[in-house]
Amino acid sequence: MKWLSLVLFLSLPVLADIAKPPPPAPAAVAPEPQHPQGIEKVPMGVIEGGWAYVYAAWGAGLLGLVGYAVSLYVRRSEAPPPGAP
Amino acid sequence: MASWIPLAGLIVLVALVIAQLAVPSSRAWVWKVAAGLGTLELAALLYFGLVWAPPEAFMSDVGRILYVHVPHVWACLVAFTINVACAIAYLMKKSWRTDALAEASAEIGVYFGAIGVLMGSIWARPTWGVWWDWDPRLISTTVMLLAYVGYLAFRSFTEDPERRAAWSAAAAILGYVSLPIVWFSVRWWNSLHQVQSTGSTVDKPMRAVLYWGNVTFLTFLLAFIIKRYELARARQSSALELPPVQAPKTEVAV
Amino acid sequence: MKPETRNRLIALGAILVAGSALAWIAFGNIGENLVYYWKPSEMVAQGQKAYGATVRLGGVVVPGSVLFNTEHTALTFQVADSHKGDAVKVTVKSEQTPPQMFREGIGVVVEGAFSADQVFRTNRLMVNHSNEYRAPTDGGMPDEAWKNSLTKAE
Amino acid sequence: MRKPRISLLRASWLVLRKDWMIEWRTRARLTALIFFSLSTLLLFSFAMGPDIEALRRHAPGYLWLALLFASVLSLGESFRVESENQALTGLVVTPVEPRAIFLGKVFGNASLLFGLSLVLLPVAVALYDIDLSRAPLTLLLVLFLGSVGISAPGIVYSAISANARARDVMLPLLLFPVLVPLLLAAVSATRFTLVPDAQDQLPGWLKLLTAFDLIYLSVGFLLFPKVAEED
Repeated sequence: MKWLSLVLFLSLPVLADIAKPPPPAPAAVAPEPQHPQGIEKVPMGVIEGGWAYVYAAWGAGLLGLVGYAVSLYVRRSEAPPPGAP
Repeated sequence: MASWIPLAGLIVLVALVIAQLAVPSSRAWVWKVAAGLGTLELAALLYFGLVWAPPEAFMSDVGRILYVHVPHVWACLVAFTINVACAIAYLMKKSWRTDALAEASAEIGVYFGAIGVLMGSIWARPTWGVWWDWDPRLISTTVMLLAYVGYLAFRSFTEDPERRAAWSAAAAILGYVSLPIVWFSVRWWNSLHQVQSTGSTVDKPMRAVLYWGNVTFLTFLLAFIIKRYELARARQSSALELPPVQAPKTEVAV
Repeated sequence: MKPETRNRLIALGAILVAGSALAWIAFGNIGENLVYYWKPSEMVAQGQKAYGATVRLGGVVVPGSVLFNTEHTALTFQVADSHKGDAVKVTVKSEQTPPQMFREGIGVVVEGAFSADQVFRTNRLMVNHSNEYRAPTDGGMPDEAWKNSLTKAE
Repeated sequence: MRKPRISLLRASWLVLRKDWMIEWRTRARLTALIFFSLSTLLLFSFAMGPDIEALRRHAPGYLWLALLFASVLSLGESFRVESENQALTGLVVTPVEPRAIFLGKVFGNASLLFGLSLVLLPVAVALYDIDLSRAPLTLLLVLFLGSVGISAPGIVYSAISANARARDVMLPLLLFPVLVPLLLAAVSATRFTLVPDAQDQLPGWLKLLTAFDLIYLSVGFLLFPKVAEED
């Protein structure tokens, strides 16, 4: 059960990716996008894509959590057994 | 996500902390609840942060790093604050408990801080255009982490538990001086890093997700600190050759 | 006076000194003049002394001043102190492809050298994002899926 | 605790004088310290090449780094002297307060560093071609404030690390990160006494330096008795 929940939890980012709405492709490549702040003649200004960075950062967070939990688990032999007051 | 949901999570978290501190019989299960709750909250954060939340107006999807970067640094600052509180408490009244908690919070603070800085660097590349820069905020944060790495190294290099406790408490208090510098660096200098966001500078749904992220990682902070604290206590009792299960009578006789 | 009382008083005094020094640096506006980059007006005020040295210039990109040649990645724009119309402006030339966030009106920090022809040449262009995080507000970046989920959730 | 028979300042002065006398009697060590920091300055000059503009611009940084490295040696020595023959225990059990030992040692070390910086300045002029005549008194003030700022946390840390394993590594490991903000303030303040201060930045850095000094002095003043009482 524990492992099943772990697997489910780890697969969440994948699920999230699947569930992600399709990128608004036509608007993103439109030649003159209407700028949210109404500035005219915008050369660029809005990041397109960049999901790799998002996954890298979130992945670092998830890996860190798992890694630190594992390091605590590995060092557990020095700690009292669970349930000890 | 309605804005009261993070608040509810925070209240549950505070209740857990109170239970851990005040109700000895709950100590066997509080960390399990915190770990389980944290996992659930993280799953929700994955959905809210990566799918539900709107992209930022200019950063678009890259702005989603906000929901993990800021909570990590917050957790780091909270951990270091716990650390200095324990150090002051130890110097006022010697107790192995505060010493162990100081050790636990410093290590976890370094962990959260290092990950937070890493995330910030990843975020800086697409937004600022560089991975790293000579920036007061970045430098002062890194230096603060180094101070605590030094603190941890010092702890592991000192054998006498009593001296280690007193000396590392002094080192912790001196090291904490760098934390206000980190906090104020973006205000003192015209830094590349933006100043702290307030409620009014973040749109409502994004703010809710940000607070949710804070609650999530603070919950993990609680679970980690409890387990790391138990480890530190076990090391102490083996170093002092105290019976391992002797909870109430572990104050240092001075 | 008892030694204990005296010790406490000394300790209290030391805490007060530390606390007030901290409050002083935190709220005393000491840092107002500590610069990490120069603003255009500050750099121009330097006159000839500013020429040649590697310095940093920070400000906002003047709307309407951006010229970008994607083929030769030659980017020219003006940096001003603020959005006010009469703010001092400095022309910046960059050979580097700017970050995607670069746009008119945004804050930038550039590293490079100012020369006598009043042009600041840089090879390191950084975008200075504000502390504001806003959802797209109008049809500019439509994300219908998000808007739908928002209406459902409310 | 017995009632102190002599006032705090008087006791601090006695400790300071004792440290000065020890320094004077072991002049060989003092000489070694001077030559160590001189060679640090020379090494910076050699490593950076003949670009005199760059050397002049970075001179404040080199000067403070040389002082910082020297301070690690002098701080380590400061307690090595005491730990021989249990002299620190002797000091602590006398009716001298630990706080007086702290103040005496901080200012002893600060005066040593300040003196060292006075020796280094002419060498820096020769090597880096800096101009000392712009604000000489302010420069002296900056050097003194910086020396105190290095010494105050340094004395606490060296008292701590004198008995730790691998103490030669521990002192810099603990001290350097804490000192970075102070060093930044000291280097910047020094720079603006040597080059034109176009934006009037010097007062800000001086205030920051003073504030750090006050914080480190008072925090160290509070902590030192806790650190020293066990010895």
